[in-house]
Amino acid sequence: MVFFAASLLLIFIGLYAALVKRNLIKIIIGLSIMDTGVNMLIISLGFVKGRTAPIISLKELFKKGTWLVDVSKVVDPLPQALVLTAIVIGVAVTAMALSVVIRMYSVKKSIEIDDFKELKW
Amino acid sequence: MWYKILYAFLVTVGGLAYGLLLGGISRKITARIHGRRGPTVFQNFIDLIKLLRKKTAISHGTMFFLAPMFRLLGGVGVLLLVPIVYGSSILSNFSFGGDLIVVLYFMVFGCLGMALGAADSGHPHSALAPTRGLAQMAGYELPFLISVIGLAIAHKTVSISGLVAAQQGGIFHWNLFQYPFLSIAGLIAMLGMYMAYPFSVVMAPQEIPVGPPTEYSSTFLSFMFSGRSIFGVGKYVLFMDLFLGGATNLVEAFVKTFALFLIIVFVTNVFPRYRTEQAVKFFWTYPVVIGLIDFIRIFIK
Amino acid sequence: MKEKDYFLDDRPKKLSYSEVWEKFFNWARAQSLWVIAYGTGCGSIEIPPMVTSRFDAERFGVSTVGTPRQADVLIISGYLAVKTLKRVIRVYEQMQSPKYVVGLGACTVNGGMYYDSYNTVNLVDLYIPIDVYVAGCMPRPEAILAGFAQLMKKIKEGRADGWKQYIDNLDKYRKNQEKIIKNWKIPNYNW
Amino acid sequence: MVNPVVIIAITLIAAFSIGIFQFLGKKFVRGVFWLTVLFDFAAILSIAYGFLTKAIKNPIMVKIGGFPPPIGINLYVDQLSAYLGVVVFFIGAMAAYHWLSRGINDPEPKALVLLLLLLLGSTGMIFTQDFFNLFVFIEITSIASYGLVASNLDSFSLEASFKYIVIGSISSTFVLLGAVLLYKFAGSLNMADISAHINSSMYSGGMLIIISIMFLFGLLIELEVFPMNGWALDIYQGANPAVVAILAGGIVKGFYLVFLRSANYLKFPHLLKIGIIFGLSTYIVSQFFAWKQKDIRRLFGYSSVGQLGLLILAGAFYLNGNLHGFAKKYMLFAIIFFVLNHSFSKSTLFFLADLFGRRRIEEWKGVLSKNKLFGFLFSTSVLSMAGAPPFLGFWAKLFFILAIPKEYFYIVALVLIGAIAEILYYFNLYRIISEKEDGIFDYKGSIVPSLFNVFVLLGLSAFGAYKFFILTGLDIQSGKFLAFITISSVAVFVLGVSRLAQWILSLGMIGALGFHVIKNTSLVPAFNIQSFFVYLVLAGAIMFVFATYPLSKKYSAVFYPLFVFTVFSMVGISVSSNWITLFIFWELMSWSSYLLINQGGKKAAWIYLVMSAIGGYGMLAGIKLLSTGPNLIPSFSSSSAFAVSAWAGILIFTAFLVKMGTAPLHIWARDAYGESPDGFTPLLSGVLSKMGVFGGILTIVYLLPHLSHSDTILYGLAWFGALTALFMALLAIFQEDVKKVLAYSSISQVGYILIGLALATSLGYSAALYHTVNHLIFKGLLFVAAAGIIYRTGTSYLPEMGGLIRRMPFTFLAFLMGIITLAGIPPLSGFAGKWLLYSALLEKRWMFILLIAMFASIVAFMYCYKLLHTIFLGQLRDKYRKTKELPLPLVIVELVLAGLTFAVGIKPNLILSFSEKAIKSLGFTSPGYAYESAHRIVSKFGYWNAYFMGVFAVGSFIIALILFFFAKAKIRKVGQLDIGYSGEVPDSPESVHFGYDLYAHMRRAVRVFIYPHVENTYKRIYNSLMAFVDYTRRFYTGDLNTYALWVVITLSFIFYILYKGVF
Repeated sequence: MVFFAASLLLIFIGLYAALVKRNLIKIIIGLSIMDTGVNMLIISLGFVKGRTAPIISLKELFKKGTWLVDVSKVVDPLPQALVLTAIVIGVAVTAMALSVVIRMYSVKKSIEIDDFKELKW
Repeated sequence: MWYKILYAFLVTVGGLAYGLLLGGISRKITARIHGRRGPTVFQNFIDLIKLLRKKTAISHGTMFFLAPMFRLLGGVGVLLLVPIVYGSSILSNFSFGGDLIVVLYFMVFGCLGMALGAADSGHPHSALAPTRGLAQMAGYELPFLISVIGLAIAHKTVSISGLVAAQQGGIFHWNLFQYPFLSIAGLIAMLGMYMAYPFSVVMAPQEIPVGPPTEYSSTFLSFMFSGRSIFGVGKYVLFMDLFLGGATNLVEAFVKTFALFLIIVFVTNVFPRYRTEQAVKFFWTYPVVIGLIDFIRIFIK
Repeated sequence: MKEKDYFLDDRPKKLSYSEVWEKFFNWARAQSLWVIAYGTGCGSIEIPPMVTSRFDAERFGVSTVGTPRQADVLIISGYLAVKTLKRVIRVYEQMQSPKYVVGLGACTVNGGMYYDSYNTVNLVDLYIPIDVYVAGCMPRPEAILAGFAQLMKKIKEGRADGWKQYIDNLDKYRKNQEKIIKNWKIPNYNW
Repeated sequence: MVNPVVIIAITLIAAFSIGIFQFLGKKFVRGVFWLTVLFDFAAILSIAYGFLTKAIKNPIMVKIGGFPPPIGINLYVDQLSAYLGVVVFFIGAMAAYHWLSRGINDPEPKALVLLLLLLLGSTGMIFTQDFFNLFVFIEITSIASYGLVASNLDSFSLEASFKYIVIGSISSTFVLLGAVLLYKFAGSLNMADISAHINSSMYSGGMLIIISIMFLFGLLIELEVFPMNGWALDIYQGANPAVVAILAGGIVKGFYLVFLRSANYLKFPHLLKIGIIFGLSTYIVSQFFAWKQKDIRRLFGYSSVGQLGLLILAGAFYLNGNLHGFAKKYMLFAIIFFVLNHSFSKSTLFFLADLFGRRRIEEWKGVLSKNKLFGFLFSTSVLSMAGAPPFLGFWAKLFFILAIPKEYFYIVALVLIGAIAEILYYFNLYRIISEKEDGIFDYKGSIVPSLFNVFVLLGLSAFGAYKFFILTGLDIQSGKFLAFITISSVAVFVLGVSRLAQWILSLGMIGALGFHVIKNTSLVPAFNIQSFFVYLVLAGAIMFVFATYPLSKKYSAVFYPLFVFTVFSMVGISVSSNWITLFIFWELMSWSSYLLINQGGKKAAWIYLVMSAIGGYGMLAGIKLLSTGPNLIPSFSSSSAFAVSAWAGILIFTAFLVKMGTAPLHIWARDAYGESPDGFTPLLSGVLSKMGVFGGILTIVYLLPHLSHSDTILYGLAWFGALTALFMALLAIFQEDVKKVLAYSSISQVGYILIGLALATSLGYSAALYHTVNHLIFKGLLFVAAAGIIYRTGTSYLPEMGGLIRRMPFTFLAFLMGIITLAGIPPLSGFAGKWLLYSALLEKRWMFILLIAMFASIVAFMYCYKLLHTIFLGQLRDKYRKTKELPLPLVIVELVLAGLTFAVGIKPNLILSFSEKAIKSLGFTSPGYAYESAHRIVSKFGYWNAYFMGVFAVGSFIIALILFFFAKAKIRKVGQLDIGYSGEVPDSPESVHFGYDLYAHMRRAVRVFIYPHVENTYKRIYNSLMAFVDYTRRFYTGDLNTYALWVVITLSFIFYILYKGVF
């Protein structure tokens, strides 16, 4: 529940940044925070208290002598797989956004939203 | 059929003579009102003869040439399409040809002809006069139509003979007394229709020489002159049939048309002249309101 | 159509002199004289009294019209300037035959008090044929009426033939007119 | 068939190989790119072809890695997604070709990589069966589009891109949230699997609602719905049009499919409400905001957004609108056609916008006339976008309107209002573009992609028409006739190498159809009201087309094809057997005549079009009201089966009133008549306005008796007719343009016809039908003569003319007879119509209407005289001294028509015998009048003998002429300036010509009546709407924060609707 609330909080912080901040970089940071919030939410969804990560370690193999993991001992692995993808995508978006901002800066020498309101009405 | 044509010819000639005579009488009365002796009552005959026998004439073009004929034709047509004496097969003329609506539209025929001829003369003044005439026509036709439609609906016919038949049986069956307001509207419209003062701006001898026929002379003018006279008689007969109960014999017809004629003469001689738009506004207000009283009465009935 | 044919450029045809019913028609013509309301000089002030209530010319069939096309009588009402002569010629020629001219006042006879003016036509008869002169300066309406009576008499007798003279001797009249009218190339005939 | 996953794999590999091996040079890069695109296209086409030929019966399910559906990720390709894939790749390929031909200013390989990724992403998005996978593909698509949008690297595109990134991220965040919450909730990510486990009762719990809110919200952002679409409009305006073409034409459609899919699988609650609220508001708002748009790309953007709104609406109805049977099928086809239409036409428009390069609309002035091919492509796309028949957009809209249940009539109304708004701005643009301007027109790049697009669009339009006629089960005759119309006008265009050839072809075609109609009784079984109008149209058309040849030199090559098109669609109207067919041909007529008028006055044509659209869509709405229950296509006679509200009748009648030019819907008429090509105006006045009469008769006979208040409606119509007759006559007398006088006269005369119709008695119909034919004769005559006079004198300004009787005696004679007929003076044919009408009015005791009608005809004398005087009489000007009589074809037509008026005037039977039959086919036993003797016609009130009147007039005319010839010897014909002008010699004809403002005195009397109240009211409404729109469109501030704010507000709104479940 804490994770849930925290991630929601992060998402709203991110939204708040997009709503209020006038600086392009700050908006991007807001988006990243939102991403992080979502990622955290995904992880928390798969988390079950008292269980271990669904990772096959060599130590375990040697100890138990088998590849198979006790399913009842690990958390849901799928969200973790999903979050990896989501993180990658988030990075890609951030990279894209930042590169756009760099170009914008080179065009107008500014990264304030007020200077980018030509397209309207 | 052929005797009809013969009688039609006689009626035309008679109508012309009567029209010219009425014109002369009108001039005489006007003169007397002015305190003059005035011309003889036959002055118009003399004028007509003189015009017919002028030795030269000019023409401006085809329409100019044809217009007097249209004018004459329109006058004769109107006279022949209205029954003069009720019940007489001879003096009902060609009224089998059409009803009141036909007559109303045929009345425009001559005016249109004259207007076109006038316009063809190339004289700016004679082109101006028809525009005034048509505007004034739009003025007086409204009260006139009110009374015509009112009568038609009231008597359930647009046949002129039918309208006359509906008025038989004593003086109080006349529309003049049955529908006094319609009749007043119609008679005011009649003043406009005769272009008598105060609605004489069309001819306006003072500002625009003599109205449409400015360029007309000699024979042409005599045609127009006689056309106008016949047309006038035709209209008197029409109004007589509409409002004064028609006529059962020729004498009655003469008396009644002469009475209508006197109305016009006496109004004409005591009024100055309206401008076109004043005339139009006048026609669209007083006679219309008066006529609508009876019109609505008939509408509700 | 020609480039410019604003005006008919013909001479009028000579008119026949006699008709079978001529006498009767002459009577009608005499009884119905339509005067063009065109004043050339100061004499025109005498015409309104003549046609209105006091003297009532209409009782003789004399009435006024506004257009030369319908008029029978042209009144030269007093002195005639050269400038006015042009108009008079045009108006006169536009009138339809038979047509008559009444000269009013001394000026039409011999120039009257303007006889030595540089610009007054002294003898109008040289330029258009005058049927009746009414002398005086100015003639009173009674005199004008008398003149009209004279004109009627002439017409009835068939002697008022100025219009015939004019057409027959148009060349003569033109020559006279051209002598004094400088700035107008007078057309063959003003139709 | 290719495994769909191969498409994705190959594209991915190609994209990476381009990225890595770009040092191998431009040729390699382009080669790889084109090979990939072509391979993908071919592959997906083969799948689609399989579906089309039914070789593949079931949807394709691809298991990846061999895992069965609920566990593994898999692709799912059904018919729709395959077709959409074809569209996406086609548009993608076209856009790429276009872009490459224009030159990419960004490093080319990067752009191509992004393009491939974009196509890959959207294909995946369409094909995937897994919610998380969906998110991934959405993100791939989005990131590729971020890059592509920015690819111009100027401030516009970068700004658009950044806005897109921020809003897009929010959107995908919510999609992701939805996906993972769904996983938590359902324990699965497979769409089909989840769908199988969900039923609507589960929504009573909170979780599923939140999930659907997430999905809905995320997808609605991508679908550019109203309060959250500022970024999209900025992209349309700012980004490279090639990119925009793909986005608008392909990618957004992918999102739309995803939206439909998720809605279907997740069974979104209250989808219909959401669809109506967002779809409708998006549609309406964007159509109106586009009005004030000065930037052509943003204008197209608004249009795209509007179309998406319509799609969302349609989708919501399809999934959740309780449609059954045919309605569901119609809606599906509406969606398909909307998608196809928008993809092909909008991408073409963006290509063309890019080719020409100018942004501001004013700079587009005259483009159409400068480059014919460009103009053709542009016109076709615009027409299809605006829903003009027979293009695809029309069929889509028709299917859509037919499919919507009648309870949602307000949606029909609002959508149609939006459609009118759309026509308003699209054709305002078209007006500017079709303005005549000389000069050379240059564009950079290749026009081939647009050409391809338009060809596909035309093919699809044919397909759409075919599908429409097959599906709706309309009589197949009409469908065939539609094809015939199209083919014949195209034939006139293609075969007509010169104007002469076109003229002969058009004459031949109209003649052939006429011959066919007369010979072949299957088209028109017994002589009835329909055949009456078929003959009317064909007879009028053949005369007027005959008269056009001398005028045609200055007309463009589309004049005759459009002429033929208009004529044939009018024939189509006349033979149509149900309301929908009538509507289709009606629209065909309106649009083709619009294009014809647009050859002349552009502004006039625009007003005409807007008024026509109001009428036409009003008719459609009325038809919709008629079509209750299972009966989606109301036929004429079936409308009696149920009681309908009076509005149906009124709405349907609006269309006819517009065409008749009845006040207060007349505002188009003056300028449209006045400024349309002179050769077309006779048809417009003589025949086209009569289609309104035809429709009016149908409505009054078949529909009105079943409506409530039908008597009131009829009496109201009569008043409208009477007031139109009067006030248009009053307005006519103050016009100074020959065609405008005739225009007002024309609608005034049609006002009489309307009175006749409104009487709804047999005598009234007699009057109306007689006057219909008669008006064709004399107004055709007058307009033909006017056309010839304008052709000879070069002006239509009345004060410039005068004295032409000396140069054009035959025309004068014909014109005079036309005018006498118009004025209704016996003995010519005009009087009969007046007499019949007045008798009918007397019979019905409609005294006031009779009074106004008669009075209007008196007023008409004024302009009759004005026309005759100012054109023919008075002084002939110097410049017309060498003018000749009109060209022979015009004179022939004139004299034939003049002869007709005379013949009909003496023997009205020539028309009445036809109208009697037509009236009997309407169910009346008698025409309302009787023949007392051979020539004497008697009504209840009066009588009239046309033959006698004719003989009387002619006879006395001859007598008078004979009399006159005795006096001829002494008459001299004098010159034109030989006038008694106070002894003065006039110096020029102009100085003594009275031609300007003939009725100045009358104006002083009627000033208050002729003040353009109605026109000003329209103007005021239009201007205040414009001002309102101009103010409210500031809603799109251009500020990213505001956009984000609206996104959040909408989120709360959706949350509110879905969570409360009530609205």
